[in-house]
Amino acid sequence: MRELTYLEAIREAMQQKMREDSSVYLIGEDIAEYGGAFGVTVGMLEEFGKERIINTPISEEAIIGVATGSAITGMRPIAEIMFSDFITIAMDQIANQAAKIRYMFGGKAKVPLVIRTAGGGGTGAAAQHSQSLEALVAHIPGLKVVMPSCPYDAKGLLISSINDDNPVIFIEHKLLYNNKKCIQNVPRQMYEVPLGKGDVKREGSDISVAATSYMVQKSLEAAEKLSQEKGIECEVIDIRTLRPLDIDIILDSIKKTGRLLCVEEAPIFGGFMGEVSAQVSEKGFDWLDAPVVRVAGRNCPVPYSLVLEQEMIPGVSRIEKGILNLLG
Amino acid sequence: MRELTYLEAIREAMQQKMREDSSVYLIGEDIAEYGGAFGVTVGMLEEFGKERIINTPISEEAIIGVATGSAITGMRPIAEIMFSDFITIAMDQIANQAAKIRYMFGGKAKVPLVIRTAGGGGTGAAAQHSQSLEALVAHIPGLKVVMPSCPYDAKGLLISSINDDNPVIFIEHKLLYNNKKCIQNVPRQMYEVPLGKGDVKREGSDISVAATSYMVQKSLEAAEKLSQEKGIECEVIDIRTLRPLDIDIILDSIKKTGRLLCVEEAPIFGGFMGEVSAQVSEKGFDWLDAPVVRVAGRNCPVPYSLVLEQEMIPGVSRIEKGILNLLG
Amino acid sequence: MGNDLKAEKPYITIDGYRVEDKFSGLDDSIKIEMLRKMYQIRHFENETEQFIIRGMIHGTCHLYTGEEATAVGAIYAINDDDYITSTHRGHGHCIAKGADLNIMMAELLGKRTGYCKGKGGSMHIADVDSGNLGANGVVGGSIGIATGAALTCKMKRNGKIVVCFFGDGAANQGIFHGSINMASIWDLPIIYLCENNVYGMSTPVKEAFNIEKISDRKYAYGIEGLTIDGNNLVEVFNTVSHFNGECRVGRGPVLIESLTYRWRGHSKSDAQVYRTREETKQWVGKDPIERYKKILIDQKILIEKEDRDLEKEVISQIKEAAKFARESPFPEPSEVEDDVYA
Amino acid sequence: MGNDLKAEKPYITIDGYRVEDKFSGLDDSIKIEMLRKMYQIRHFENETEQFIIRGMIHGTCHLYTGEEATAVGAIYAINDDDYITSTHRGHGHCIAKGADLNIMMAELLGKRTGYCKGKGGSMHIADVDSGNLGANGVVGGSIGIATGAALTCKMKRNGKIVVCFFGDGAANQGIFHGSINMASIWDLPIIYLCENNVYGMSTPVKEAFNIEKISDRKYAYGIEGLTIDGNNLVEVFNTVSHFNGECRVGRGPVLIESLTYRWRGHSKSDAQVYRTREETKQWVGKDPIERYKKILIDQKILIEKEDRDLEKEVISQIKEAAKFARESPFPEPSEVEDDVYA
Ligand SMILES: Cc1ncc(C[n+]2csc(CCOP(=O)(O)OP(=O)(O)O)c2C)c(N)n1
Ligand SMILES: Cc1ncc(C[n+]2csc(CCOP(=O)(O)OP(=O)(O)O)c2C)c(N)n1
Ligand SMILES: [Mg+2]
Ligand SMILES: [Mg+2]
Repeated sequence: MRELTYLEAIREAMQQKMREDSSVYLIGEDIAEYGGAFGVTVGMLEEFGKERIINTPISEEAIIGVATGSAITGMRPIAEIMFSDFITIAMDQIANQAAKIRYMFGGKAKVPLVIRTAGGGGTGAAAQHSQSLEALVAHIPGLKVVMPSCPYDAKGLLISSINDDNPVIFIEHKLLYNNKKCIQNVPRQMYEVPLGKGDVKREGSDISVAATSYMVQKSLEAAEKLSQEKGIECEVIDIRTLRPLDIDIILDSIKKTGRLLCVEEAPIFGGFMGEVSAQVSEKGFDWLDAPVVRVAGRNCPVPYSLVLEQEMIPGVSRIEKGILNLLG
Repeated sequence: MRELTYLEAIREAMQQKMREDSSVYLIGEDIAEYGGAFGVTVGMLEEFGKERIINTPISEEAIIGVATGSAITGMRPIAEIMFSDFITIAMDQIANQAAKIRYMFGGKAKVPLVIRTAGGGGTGAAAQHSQSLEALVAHIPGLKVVMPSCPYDAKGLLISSINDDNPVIFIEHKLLYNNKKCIQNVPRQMYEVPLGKGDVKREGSDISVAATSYMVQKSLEAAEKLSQEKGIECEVIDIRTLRPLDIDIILDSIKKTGRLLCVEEAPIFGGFMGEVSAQVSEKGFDWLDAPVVRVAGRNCPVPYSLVLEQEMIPGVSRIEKGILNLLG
Repeated sequence: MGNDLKAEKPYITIDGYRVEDKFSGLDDSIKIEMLRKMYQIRHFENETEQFIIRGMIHGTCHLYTGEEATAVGAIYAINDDDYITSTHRGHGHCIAKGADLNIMMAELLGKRTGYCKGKGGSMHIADVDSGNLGANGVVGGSIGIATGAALTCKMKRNGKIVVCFFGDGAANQGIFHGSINMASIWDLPIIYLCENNVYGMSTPVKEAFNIEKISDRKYAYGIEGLTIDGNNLVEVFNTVSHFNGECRVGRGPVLIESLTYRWRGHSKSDAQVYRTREETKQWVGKDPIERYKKILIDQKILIEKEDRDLEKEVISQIKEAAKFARESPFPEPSEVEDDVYA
Repeated sequence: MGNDLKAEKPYITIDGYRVEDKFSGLDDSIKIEMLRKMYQIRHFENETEQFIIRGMIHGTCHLYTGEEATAVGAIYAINDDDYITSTHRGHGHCIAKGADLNIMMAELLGKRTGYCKGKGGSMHIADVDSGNLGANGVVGGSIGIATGAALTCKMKRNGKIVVCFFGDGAANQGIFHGSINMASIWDLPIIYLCENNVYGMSTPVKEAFNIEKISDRKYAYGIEGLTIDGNNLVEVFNTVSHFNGECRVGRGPVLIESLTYRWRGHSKSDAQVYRTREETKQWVGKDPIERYKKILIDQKILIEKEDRDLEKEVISQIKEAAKFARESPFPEPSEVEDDVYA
């Protein structure tokens, strides 16, 4: 096994699937010579050629429309939307077409489409390049929504997503791509991490913390600190796939801990963790010793200035505080 | 006072504001001669002329872009998106432009824009003409989201929305427009129903029911039945404005009842009521005698066939059952 | 065919394009089959209208009456296994592509035996196996999908092409722009067939466009394009046949504007205040079925009596379909969450 | 001016359009001011580049270096109180429109004294009061907004016009299509100014378009349009002056394609593998500032010495701005939720 970054793991998943299956191809902006805005597809043009690494004009709506049309006729496209903020431009094609085609046709079509996109803030890219818009897609029946938090999962989840016959929104985090802190051993061969299964990233008995994407890493940091400094043992659950949601892994955890903190980067109001909180409160009412609490982004767009951005997006200390408050 | 339908109340709000303020204008598809797909703007072309009742080509994205640009330069547009499903086509302009301009500009612009749109199912219009997509916009900081459930509120809330200096998504319900069951006395003069205030539509002490839009009417029906048949007294709260959300009115109610059922038409997973449930569970933990429960649409697109559509969308009996389960 | 025969082929000129008159070389049986299809569409829509009037359709329908020549002429000009995408006004395309009338009608009535098991209804009838990639409730919504299907054809080198039907109204959607541009830069095998029926709902084409011909949008993408008489089946057939050949060998997309007219209101509730009865009457005078029938009769391919029999046959077939639909069972409520995911 | 003077006005022909040479009639002081603006942009971007290299910019910047003639020529051709909308590559438009350099630079450093109080950064600088309706991080995102501002001008009959700047890349977005069509059917007073700088990020225009001239998209909307040398300030000024007059009196929108080149990488992290050094060098040889300076010197409006002084003055002004920015305070974390709602 080799150590790979998140970015390398994602690239490897695509390369391996493309070698295996000639119907898999990439489509998106600046993914060819440039290798993608974040470098994820670097080298893929050289290996797979222009026919399968399709560089497009700047037309997000058409990218998803075209990918969808090719998916229902036998291809398995991986479409890249450079920043997740721009899924809004393609939202009709995502939510009204790709997501619904199978259902509207009475089950007589499949849409094996993966939409890869880079979400999250922390890069100073401001309000239109930093959003965490997963709640918008997770609400749409027909879509699956995946947010890997580490290289191992990224590779396995992406392979599962490509193998899946449904449209999958695969949201990567910009701050994970080259994050040296979370390089991992990643098997060379292909493997699947199943969609619809969460993962306990750290065991603990005092409190459960459920998080998504980069916030899993932040939560793990907070958990380590609290363990070392105060002997508090947090169980950190990586939700991994928002839809289908593995609610059982969270319920199992709170049976043990009685407390749940939900952590996400998106603005708290109307965010995805509302769903998690609602389900846990309903199904786990008897096991909860305290209300489910959310730590999430502030209710504003992502600001540009570093001081403001750090205030908007939850950091380790905010998560720590959330845990302590919930325990105390 | 005269009895008005929901549709008439909405039209009157627009007419009165347009008579008073020459910067208010309408823009949308088929709103002129045709009077709008649902007839809301019938007669307005005759009164206000082509200059202020602007009929557009079918270009939802441009409609919202144009309305936004005119709003920041001194007009007060009311843009109509014929079916709320098509806000997805304009989603970049709504969520990345209109919602964020003020913040990105450091508070140096205002965006007095109202986007009126018809949401909801029950008309056999199937998956692409029946959605309740309020969760997608309610999550976006910078937007306000309003869903009136009756003629009186519709007029007052629309006037408040037009007077508001922020982008407001005003979601009407197709089954309310000409609904003879909920005709109301509506004052002739202009009045505001404030944004950010919920409304207790029926007092009761046994259980609280919080609902939006047409589901308020359904909940009231269920409440009446339960009162007559079983002597159960439900307090029915109309959320009215999803953002800003009046959480206090719900908390005040559960202090009395100890129980909350949330009712919405959208598919339950990731819907707006997750936010309500999460907030109430967190802030009202000590007052709750039972978990907050949601009755909502099934996790599928809205189907065409009447039998399926009635199964997908919550009806009176599903709400009744929800109430009884939560009580029992 | 040998080169020596070339000179004998009849050519005609349509909006500046020199096009082979492939129609004249068709078997009589095919020419009559096209008439049959037009009748099927006409009477299917008449029956649907009756269902609407009788309140048996939950939801709305957009009738194709009066536009039959475009769907039939275009679809008969391509191969059976080629793809099409359709619109909210899709019954005509669907029938021309060979859909089973019983199964279609069942779908309109929301029955489990319908094409979409009652889940889609009029606006979502599809039959992916037969190459019909579906009607679409979103104006313009299928233009990207069609373009993607054409990309599949190119990537798989399967020799197929796509005909993408859409209305004049759809030509102002963003997806029209981004998709056709992609098809052009990638030389995709696709025919964009814009059915200009004078109105997008209530909005006249002349108010929504500041150009004489929608097909002139070809200049924005560097593709071929032309405007044809959409009520003349022979012209539609010959034009699409020509570009069918061009597209299939990689000579890129084309934008065909087919001028026609919708006879009925836009949907079930349309007072039609935006147009005059005279205008409608004038267009009814250009009935594509009457015009085509006359050609067949003039050319002695058909005699009046055969025509009457044909129409009668179609009518009884439609009655049969209506009966099948009425007698079919509704889906079970418990099926509502099926078919969301594969 | 009397009619008798008309014949004496100098006319030139630009891409087939007969246009008055308004430039030649300008005051020398204005001609020199335009040079100053170009220097300001050039040195502002150089300073910004230094900030980027030194890691003082949180986020990215898209430099306008090499494209100065387009922003300055266009904006000096309209009135002070006219509107513009800008792009992610917006510093040039902003400076040309008269923005305060200190306040701009403070914004880039995320300071509270910046145009957006540090909330927007490079991609969102706006100054609505001065008619700058903002940069935009979404490619094409401002085209609708600009069109809406033009609608305001028409409805309020305020005599203003709008110049909407956008890149070649933006011309393939859906919003381009829907917006320009609306402007055309409603005769809105707006100049769509497409800055064709050969690439959209890494994608060459020739790969993203199958047409020779982006301005040929005028045929899709029935508007005027032409392609000009965007590195020639005089040509930009004269063209925009001409259509400024046309648009202001209601003779509809126009699409101007301004050919130019970005000297720097697309953004802070761009290895520029998609283009050759030779190509860049060639374009640097067409430096819009050098070319304009030469005109002024040839016409004896300026002498070398004055030019050097002017540039020096600008450089020290920029250093001043950098100092102001560096010394300005950051916003307080507690301000983060301010300015979301009015
Ligand atoms: C995106 C979208 N906007 C609006 C509508 C409502 N609508 C349905 S059909 C129609 C008119 C379409 O006109 P056209 O494309 O010319 O097709 P036609 O109905 O004339 O066949 C409209 C506005 C819709 N279905 N989708
Ligand atoms: C909708 C959208 N898609 C992609 C991007 C990423 N992006 C930023 S600038 C750019 C290229 C823009 O090209 P062009 O419009 O020609 O402007 P230029 O950078 O050449 O000035 C891209 C792809 C974006 N910001 N917005
Ligand atoms: Mg039409
Ligand atoms: Mg460019």
